[in-house]
Amino acid sequence: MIYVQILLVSLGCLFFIVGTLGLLRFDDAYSRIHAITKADNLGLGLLVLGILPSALSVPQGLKLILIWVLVLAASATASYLIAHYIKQHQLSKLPHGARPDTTADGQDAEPDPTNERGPQ
Amino acid sequence: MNLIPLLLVIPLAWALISLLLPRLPLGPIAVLGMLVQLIASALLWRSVQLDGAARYAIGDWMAPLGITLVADGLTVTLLAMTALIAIICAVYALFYLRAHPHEKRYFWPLFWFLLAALNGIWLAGDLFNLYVGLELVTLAAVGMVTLSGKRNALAAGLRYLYAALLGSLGYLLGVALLYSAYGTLDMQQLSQLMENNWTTQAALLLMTLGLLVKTAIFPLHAWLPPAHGGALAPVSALLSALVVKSSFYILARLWLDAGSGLLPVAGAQLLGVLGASAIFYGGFKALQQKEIKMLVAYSTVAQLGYLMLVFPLATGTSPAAAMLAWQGGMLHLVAHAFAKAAMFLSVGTLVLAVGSKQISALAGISTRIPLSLFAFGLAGVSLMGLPPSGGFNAKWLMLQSAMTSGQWHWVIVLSLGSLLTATYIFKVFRVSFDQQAIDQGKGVVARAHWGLEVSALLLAAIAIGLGFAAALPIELLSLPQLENGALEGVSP
Amino acid sequence: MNLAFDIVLGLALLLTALGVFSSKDLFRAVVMFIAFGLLLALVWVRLDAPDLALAEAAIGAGLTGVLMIDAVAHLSANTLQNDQRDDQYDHSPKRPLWLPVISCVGLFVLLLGAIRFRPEASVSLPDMVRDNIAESGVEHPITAVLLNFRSYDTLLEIAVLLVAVVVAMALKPAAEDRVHQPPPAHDPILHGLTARLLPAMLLVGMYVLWAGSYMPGGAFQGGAILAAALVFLQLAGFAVDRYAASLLRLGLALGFLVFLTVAVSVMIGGRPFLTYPEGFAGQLIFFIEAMLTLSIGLILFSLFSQNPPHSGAVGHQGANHDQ
Amino acid sequence: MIEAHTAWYLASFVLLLTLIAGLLRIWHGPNPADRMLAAQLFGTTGVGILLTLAQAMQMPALNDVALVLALLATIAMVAFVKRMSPQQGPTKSQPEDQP
Amino acid sequence: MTSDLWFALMGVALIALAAFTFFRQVHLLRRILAFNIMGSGVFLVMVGMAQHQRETDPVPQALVLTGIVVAVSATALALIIFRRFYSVSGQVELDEYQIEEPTQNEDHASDTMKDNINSLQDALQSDDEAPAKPSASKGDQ
Repeated sequence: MIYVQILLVSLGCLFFIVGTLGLLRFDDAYSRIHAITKADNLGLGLLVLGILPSALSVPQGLKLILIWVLVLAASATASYLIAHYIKQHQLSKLPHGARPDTTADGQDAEPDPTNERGPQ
Repeated sequence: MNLIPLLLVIPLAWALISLLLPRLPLGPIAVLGMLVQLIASALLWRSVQLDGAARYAIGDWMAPLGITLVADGLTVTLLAMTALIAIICAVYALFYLRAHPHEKRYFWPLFWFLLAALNGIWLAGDLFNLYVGLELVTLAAVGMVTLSGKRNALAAGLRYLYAALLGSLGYLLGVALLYSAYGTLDMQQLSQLMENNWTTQAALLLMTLGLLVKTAIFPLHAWLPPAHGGALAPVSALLSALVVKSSFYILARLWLDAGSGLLPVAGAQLLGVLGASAIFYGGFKALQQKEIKMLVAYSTVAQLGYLMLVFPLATGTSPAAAMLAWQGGMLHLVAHAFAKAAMFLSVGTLVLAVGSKQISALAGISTRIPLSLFAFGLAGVSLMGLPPSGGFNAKWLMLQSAMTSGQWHWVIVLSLGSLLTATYIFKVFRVSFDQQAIDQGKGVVARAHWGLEVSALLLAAIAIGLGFAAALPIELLSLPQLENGALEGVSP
Repeated sequence: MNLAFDIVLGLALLLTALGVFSSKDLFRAVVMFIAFGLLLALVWVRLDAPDLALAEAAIGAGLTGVLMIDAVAHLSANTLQNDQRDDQYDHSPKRPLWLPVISCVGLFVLLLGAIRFRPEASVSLPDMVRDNIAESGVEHPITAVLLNFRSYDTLLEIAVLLVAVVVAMALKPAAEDRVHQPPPAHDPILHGLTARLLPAMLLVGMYVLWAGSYMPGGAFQGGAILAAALVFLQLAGFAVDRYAASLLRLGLALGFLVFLTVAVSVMIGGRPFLTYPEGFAGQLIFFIEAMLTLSIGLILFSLFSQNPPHSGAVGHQGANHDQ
Repeated sequence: MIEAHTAWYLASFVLLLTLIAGLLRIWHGPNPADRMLAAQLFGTTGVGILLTLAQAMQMPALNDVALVLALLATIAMVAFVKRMSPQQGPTKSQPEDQP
Repeated sequence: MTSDLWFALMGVALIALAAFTFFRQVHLLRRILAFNIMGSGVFLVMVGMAQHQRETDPVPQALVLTGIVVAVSATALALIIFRRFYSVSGQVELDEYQIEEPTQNEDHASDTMKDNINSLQDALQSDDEAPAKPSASKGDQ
């Protein structure tokens, strides 16, 4: 059991590192959003799974799950908001030319929220 | 002995009333509340006079754990002074605020919170409790300065807030060091535990710096003139008479009561030099002012310098000289409070009547608004320290203390200071008794409301009255504070 | 291993503070300040003070960060309209160097000496707290100190909060309420999140309030979370401040009113000020804390909502007299 | 085998290092949006550190701190998006140190 | 070299840095940031020193909790007054470099006072007169 925990926690930390590396390395705002939202949420999920067995009691474990779900919902929406903000302010230099998705009145295709798993 | 918390509860209760029920006639209710406050402080004065100082443990928890309120001779005198000045300022504000409907809406809650904080500071015996009291005073005072919402009021309020917050942080840092060194926050316990080492000296130095900023002593005074000069008349009266004194009161408690042996003579002399430079700098700047309210504000900076002279006169000298200095200093604090409040109120009436803050605009008003100018004159007499007034008694005691302890340089400073005060007060009289302006009958002057003039006169009369009945407060001031007398072994 | 963690954490805290001070761009300084608040919460955890970590996270990283961002937004909104130069670069002159350097070095040396020569404390308050915790009515020592041993400090501190909001209301010209705020853009995703996050926030706020009596938590942290929930609603587009205006005054002063009435009514039974009757300390403290949470939530929220609108016409004399 | 709580400390130490790496993006971030992204990252990583510290220091109270931080992490981002943009028209992209 | 002492030293460093910035900067918002960080430094010193070589002490932690709430209300008030000042005057710093007293220019002062008189004494409706215009320009106050 300890080994599974160690594996999960180290994987979680790995994903956190990947997320931060993504944030630093990518030069375009959009790709940074992917790096943060995906990697970190996954990292946190693995971390929570790694911690669950050594949680003191069941309610504590449930609290950990609740924390993870809240972080998921919050960071998904945050990534949408920041993407919308960047789009609205043309802050990011579009790496490979303007994508033809912006229709005449500036209404772009509705970006599907990446992992919107918040409880519907 | 439930009187002590009553003095704290009344202002807080009235603050809630004036906040929650704005449609009520808040002015008269405030004056009523102040009457109750005045009676309570008079009763407390009587009980302390009869059976000595009292300690009151809040929440029934004893000293180091809980907070204790201390009501000794000095505290009771200051409580009575605060109640008296506040009731007259409330009466004055009642009439004055008719011309300022916007300010009236939020003046009274801030007035009551300021009063509650001041009473909290006079009564407090716990260092951190003093910090929260200081913050409450600062925020309420800044709120009152910025009430009008105009550019200059906001700038003055910001300057005041930044300086005061920095001062509070300095004070809090000192409290943090003292707690880490001695493990307790109660002043009486600390006075027995404190001995001379780097941490205590550093803590007391930081607290002194913080409190000097809040008392606007010479090098750190930049925030006071715009704040007190620009505010409404009753607000500047309250600020100059009471708020600036609260931080000085804590400084005096720290050095002369709790850490009575710790102030090095050189340090005391340095504080004296700061005081002297404040007297001269304030006096000269007051002389140069074009506006009457700025003149009075710089006069406050000058008069606060006198208070700082208590430290060199009281440390390292014979107990008799030290007691004289202590009595003189505290009497000056009280006399200046009444005189300065009277001066700011009378100036407020003059400015309202004449329509301009410029001193030159006051030309020839001696015949038109004699009552306010008379109040201004009486207050000036007390500030200058001419014989019948309370100011004279205070300066006389300090002079005696300086002579008995052989510190002649302070004698020179005291006398020159009084001379300087006289110059800038007579500057106003020279303008207002200008015979040529009187003949021309220049400038139509509006009749000011009788309430404004009478309240200014009442305060000035008390300032002069202190000269005659000085024995009453002095006898109480020298009451030995509980077991460890402020200045050991001094019989009243 | 944990010492290494502490050393790196301390250095990171210092680095962030340096970032705040040396950053030319104002917005960068504010974001660094938010990071500073978060690191400070971790420092409080390492100093074995979970209460302070909770308060720092709720008030420091949460509310103060939002207030700062709002202020920078206000500055950049007007600067960009006035002149096109980059708003956030700080072009204001600097003060002469002698005072900052003296105060910095002087404070550093003074405090180092104060730490170095600290005498051994002769009075131990933690033992006293432990001895008296039984009668205080709560198990958590910090809540006991805050609401029983030193409850007068807390009473004055609520007064400080109240004064801050009274001044905020005093500075708000009546004309500003009548001016119609532009309807916020309707954002489906944000509304979805608010609908789900709000109940969670209120629930956590009440949980933290309830937990205060036996583990870290309490009125202030609960109030801060309630305020954050209200700010969230306001930002998401629901004009909370307009609804709050009606019950604002009562809500603001409710906590203080209850605290004062309890403090005074106990005196009728002959007990000293602020002494809880023997058997009821626990329930009374919780009742006061619940009211305080509500009031602190409303106060901190109105400290956010009473600010001037960003598009306030800059430079003209605000029409403050509303007659 | 190293005992449990040093392992947890190791995990929290690694996460702290990633947090500090995030500071670089705040410092260099060409535009405000990148800085707010890093602040968002701080929120999540902060929750991670708090959870691991809760195990390392055997303090269940830290889970509440993590819960509160998880809730409040997004409020700064929402404030930034909602308050930073309404008045401005499309601003020119920040000229300064474009990598 | 316990962690309490280390964080107290960090507090000292923060206080010193914040003091430097507070006196160096003129921009009001930066000075609020410096004030906040100095406050945090003071709180670190208070808790760190009180718990250095001693057991965890709830009293300074309660004091710091009170301090944090007081600091947040002071900061919020400073921000509100600063933003009111900015929306009225368009300045981000106090006018240090002009004369110290507020620039009470002549007409501004007498206008406000005049409408006070009018509201107070509507009987004396003599609007045309103006109090003797002093020659002193506002510059050399």
